[in-house]
Amino acid sequence: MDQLQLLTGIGIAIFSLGVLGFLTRRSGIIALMCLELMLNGVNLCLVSFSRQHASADGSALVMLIILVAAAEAALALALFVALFRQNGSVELDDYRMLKG
Amino acid sequence: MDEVFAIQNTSLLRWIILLPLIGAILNGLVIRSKNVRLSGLVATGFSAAAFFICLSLVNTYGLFAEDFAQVIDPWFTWFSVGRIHVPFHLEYTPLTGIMLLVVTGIGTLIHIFATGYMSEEKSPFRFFSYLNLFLAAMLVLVLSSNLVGIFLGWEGVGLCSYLLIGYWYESNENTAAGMKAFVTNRIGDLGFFVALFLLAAHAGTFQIQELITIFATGAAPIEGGIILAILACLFWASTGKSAQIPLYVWLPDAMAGPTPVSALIHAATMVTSGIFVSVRLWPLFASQPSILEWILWVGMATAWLAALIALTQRDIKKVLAYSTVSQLGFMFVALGVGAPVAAFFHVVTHAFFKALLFLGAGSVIHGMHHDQDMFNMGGLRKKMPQTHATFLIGTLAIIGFPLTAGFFSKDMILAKAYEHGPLAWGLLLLAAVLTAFYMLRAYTMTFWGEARTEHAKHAHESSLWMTIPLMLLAAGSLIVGFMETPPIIFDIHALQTAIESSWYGVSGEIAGHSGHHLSHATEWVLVLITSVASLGVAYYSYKKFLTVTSKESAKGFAAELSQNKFYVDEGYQLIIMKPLSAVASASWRFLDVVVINGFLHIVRDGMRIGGQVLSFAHTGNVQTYAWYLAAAVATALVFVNWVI
Amino acid sequence: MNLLGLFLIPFVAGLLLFLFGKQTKLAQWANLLFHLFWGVAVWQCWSNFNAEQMGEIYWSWNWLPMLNSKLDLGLDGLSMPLVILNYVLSLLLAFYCLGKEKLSSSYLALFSILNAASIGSLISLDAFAFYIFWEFMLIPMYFLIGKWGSKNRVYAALKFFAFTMAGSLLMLLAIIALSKTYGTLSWIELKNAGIVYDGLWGQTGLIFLGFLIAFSVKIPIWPVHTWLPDAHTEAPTGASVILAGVLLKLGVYGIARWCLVLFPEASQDVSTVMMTLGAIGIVAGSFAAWKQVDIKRMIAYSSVAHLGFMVLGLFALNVEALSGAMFQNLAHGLSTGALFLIFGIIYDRTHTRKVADYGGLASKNGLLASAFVFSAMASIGLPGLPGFIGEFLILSGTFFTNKIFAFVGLSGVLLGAIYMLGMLRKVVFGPVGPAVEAHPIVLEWNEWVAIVPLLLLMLVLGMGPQLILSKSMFSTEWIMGLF
Amino acid sequence: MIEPTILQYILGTLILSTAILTVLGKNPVMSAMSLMGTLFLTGLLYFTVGAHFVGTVQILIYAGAICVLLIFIVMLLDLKPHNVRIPGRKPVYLFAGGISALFATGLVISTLPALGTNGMLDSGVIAANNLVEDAQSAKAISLTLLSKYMLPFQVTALLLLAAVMGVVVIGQKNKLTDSEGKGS
Repeated sequence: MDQLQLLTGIGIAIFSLGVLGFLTRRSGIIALMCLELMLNGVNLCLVSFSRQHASADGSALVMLIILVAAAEAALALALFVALFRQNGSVELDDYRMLKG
Repeated sequence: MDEVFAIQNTSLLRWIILLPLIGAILNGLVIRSKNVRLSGLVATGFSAAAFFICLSLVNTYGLFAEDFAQVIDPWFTWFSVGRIHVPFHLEYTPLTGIMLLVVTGIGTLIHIFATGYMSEEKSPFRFFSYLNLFLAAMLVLVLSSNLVGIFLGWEGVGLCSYLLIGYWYESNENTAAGMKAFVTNRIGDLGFFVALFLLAAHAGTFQIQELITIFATGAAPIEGGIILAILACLFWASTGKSAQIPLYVWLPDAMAGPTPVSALIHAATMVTSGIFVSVRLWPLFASQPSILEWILWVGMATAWLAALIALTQRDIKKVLAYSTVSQLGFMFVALGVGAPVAAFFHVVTHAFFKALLFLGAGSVIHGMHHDQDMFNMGGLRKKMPQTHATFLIGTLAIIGFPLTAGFFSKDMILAKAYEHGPLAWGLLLLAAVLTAFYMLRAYTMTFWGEARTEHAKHAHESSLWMTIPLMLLAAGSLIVGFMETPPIIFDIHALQTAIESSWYGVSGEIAGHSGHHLSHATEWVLVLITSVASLGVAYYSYKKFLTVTSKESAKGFAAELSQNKFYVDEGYQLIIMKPLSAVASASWRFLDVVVINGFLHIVRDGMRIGGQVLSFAHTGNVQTYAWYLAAAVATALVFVNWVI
Repeated sequence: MNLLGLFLIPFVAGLLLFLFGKQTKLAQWANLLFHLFWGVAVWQCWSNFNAEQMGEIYWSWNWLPMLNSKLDLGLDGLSMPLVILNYVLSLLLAFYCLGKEKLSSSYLALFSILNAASIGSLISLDAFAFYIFWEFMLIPMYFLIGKWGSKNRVYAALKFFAFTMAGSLLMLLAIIALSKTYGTLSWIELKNAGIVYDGLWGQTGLIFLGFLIAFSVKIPIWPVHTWLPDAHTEAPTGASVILAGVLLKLGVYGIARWCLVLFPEASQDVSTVMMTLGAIGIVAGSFAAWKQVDIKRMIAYSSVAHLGFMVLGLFALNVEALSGAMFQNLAHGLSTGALFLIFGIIYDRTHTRKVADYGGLASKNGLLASAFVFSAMASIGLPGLPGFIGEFLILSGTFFTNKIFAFVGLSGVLLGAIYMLGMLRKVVFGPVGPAVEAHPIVLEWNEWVAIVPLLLLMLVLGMGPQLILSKSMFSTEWIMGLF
Repeated sequence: MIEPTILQYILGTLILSTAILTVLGKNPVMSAMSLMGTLFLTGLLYFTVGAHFVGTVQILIYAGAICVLLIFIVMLLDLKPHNVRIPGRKPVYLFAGGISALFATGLVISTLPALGTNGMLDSGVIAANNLVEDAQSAKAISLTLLSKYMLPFQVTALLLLAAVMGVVVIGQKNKLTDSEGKGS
């Protein structure tokens, strides 16, 4: 087994765990955490790919992903706070506002 | 072939057309005067101006010239694409010269008459505008040097006829008659269209001069069948415009229009255009004798059928209308027996006496406060002396009273028919005798006997506006016959010279026709038989109808059949119009509404239902969508890893 | 020749007109002013027009290199007459709009944008640019029908949109395939690319069918014509006029430019089928027109019949028929445009389209009745008016190719007289009907200004068709040179 | 072929454990803490493969800022722990497990074999470690970011700005609705 294979494997595992969590957990906050997990898994893979190809592209993408993740977390948390204040719950099942 | 004739160019010809056109525009769009005298004078003025130009043309280029120079007015190119080249050129030949004089001359007289006749109209300018427009269209038909131009005039006169028949448009009957005229003519015009297509495809030209000099002489090889087809199509078109079986049905209905219109369009000029065009193209017809046989028998049948119907009609205009159809049949018989000169001669004389008769009838109707039923008339000869005298002249001319115009032309046709064969002659003679019967019936019932109604008692003579044209036409009916007389009387052949010099030097002899001439003795016998038979029947008819007092109508099966016009209209309705209408209805309701739109609506409803079904998946919960996403990605993964 | 201005002026004018908001009156006059500017551009193109070329590009912008598409603009004998027709109709409608409170600034703006799109698709010589403009026409038209139409407008607008969109998508596929295969979308380059024809169901054949179906829906060819009666009937007057006068013509134009030129062999293969459909369209359209009780619907069905003639002309594949089809485009645009306009003006006053409500128009307004009769006569192809030239050329061209179709087409000439005169009899003549009785039918000056030039143009084109034929002759001969 | 070190194995195990805890933990605080652990340990893992800059950023921003924010919000909302297993949702879990297992196997099969064996590290042409280290350096990453990825970088900046504004607006609105709620 190679180093990079280990890294990528861990990344994939984290990503899959994140998927599992996002699909099953009902708490919005935890779903958000699972999302972060998925992003992290992808980051891990990107870093190892970047190493594999000896190029900075993957790492640069990781930077961008971290930035986006930060923005997303800030927004999502603000939304949850707002939702919680209005309805007293952050359970995903309580919200069906996406229905047209 | 061009070298045979010196070609002269002139731009005078276009003014013959433009003047009435300007008159029409002035009256219809600019002046729009409700004053009948003003409108009438404007229209008459332009028509008369055209007449005088025609006179000066005839004066310049000659009418009965032996060596005739071709006179062309190269106006402009109408359209020219690929194999189709249509110049809008006008052409003067002696034949057109005569027709021009007839059209503009009689046209002008009728304009004058109409100025008196239409005196109680609300919008006379419309009437006179249409009349002038008609003249312009008719003159295009007469003057055009090619068949497409003739078709322009051909349909143009059809339009004006439509407008004028439906002139009193408030009544549904009139507009229906107008529409019937237009549509029936269109059926005929389809033949004209096909003839033009055939010409474009096989001859490559529409110029009459080229057609005659190339195809009638056989200078260019072309399948005989093609020419025959072209001529058959043209004849089909003529049966529409010149009211022959089977398309004659529109003409009697066309009497719904004002009487001057009936006189001008439906008796003197437009309806003869079929014969006019045939005479212009005569060398082509002469090269295809088989078509002539058809023309002969169609004309004969029409002459008979119309005469039989005319026997029992009550409406004075209807009698005249059927008599027109019958006379047109005579002209076609003349063409059929190979006598274009006789046919055209009858066109000219008929134009005079039929216009006279119609205008006389118009004068009577005017005096009778627009009652047209002859059973309501009677004894008008004292109330309307000028009208009576002129109507009598017209009647005598149409029945062929010796030395009147109709005598010469009808006699010529009969003589030619006799040359062709005794059967044609005998049948035609009987038709001529029928003419004498129904014309005298109309004349006697109108002018003799006792006045049968209040209107008839208080009828009055018409104004000079109307009687002067009557007198001029009566004079014409007496003298125009002398331009072509049989060898036994005067032996004048001016018309023959004129017509034969209009064929660009090509002879009008029928292919394979042995031109034997009648001896003088035979001619004398024929003339005597015709005259005696006609006059005898005329006298019998006069006696018979002198005593008609009550409103007795026709009795017996034959008479009813005649009075109901042999149910031809009803038959056409039943056999053609009703089924066609039903097919149209079915085609629209079934094809468009049921099949196509039905299919579309099924598709639409299917989509709508599908959408409703699928919308259950649309829960609004974020996690549900995450599930769809995950499932989709998983599918893609499976596909990438294990399927490909 | 400033071709860019030709479609930029109406486009910018459209955007500006939106800004007028509730200032309807001002917007209407401004619209007229814009037409003046636009007229200068059109006049410039007309006077500098070179009829002796085909596919020359006057202005080009490499706007989408990754799609192999350039915004090539050109003007030749195929597009020139239609550009003029589009301008004339639009100008006259601008006059017609004056003083009509309902036709607000957004109506005018959409109209102007519609003009920009139709002109754009006429002058673009690049498949993708053509497609963009072609599709762009749908949007303003959809709103024009959907917002300003009459009772059943939403159904009609949707039907119109769905039909045309479905057809156009096939064209988009065809364009993508062209771009993939030949690496260019420029009309003239495609023409010179030597497109190899491998049967109707081969790749080229399918590309051809994509184009053909899109245009057939627009024309519309029987049996995909049923959107037309609905759209025409429900559309407001101006939209009906432009729909009949310009949009339908683009289908014919499209077939001539894209199908006949790029795929001559394929066109030959489908010619019999298309001529059959055209002939069926003539007869079925005439039959349907005969049986309508709604005047606008009847005029719409008469359009179906007339466009059947044009399909015959396109696929008879000879110079006479093609010239006739292109000329009939113009003739039909003028005559049907005039019919819609005149009836629209009457409808503005009476608010009913039922034939039964009418009658005796001639007693109320003789001049208007004359104009109506005149337009109807032009529509049924009376010689001396342009319809005759078009029909005559088309049918004689068809006659050269196939006599049967010419005979079927002739029946359309006859049926045309039956349904048109039947309508005239019930609407213009006869006793005065209730709708005509109840409303004064007196026209404003601007409405006359809208009608009269149309009639004059018909007269001019009827007697002087060489005016247009000479402009398009080179193009039609050039196209037929490919066969 | 570079065999993983023991440290890497240990870190990997820890990361997976904390991730499992994040996903399956009953208490949100617990989950948040585990997530923080995962991210932190991932950062450490970056160091072991020489991606120093990425590791630093990971620990500072991800493990530091974001996770603190998360924990803060969890505390603020005072979320109650709740049962992970809900009766009647067993099929959902089974499916979810299946899908994530599928993800894992699918991705592993499609990516792992290509890694390490025939990559550039083995090619011998490039002096291995130096170049790799260089590519992971802050300098190289910044150069790439500011040249090749200039546009995405700028767009991300815009995105951040938008996010900041969005958060402000959401917070404000909240205040407004709250005050209205109190007023009524």
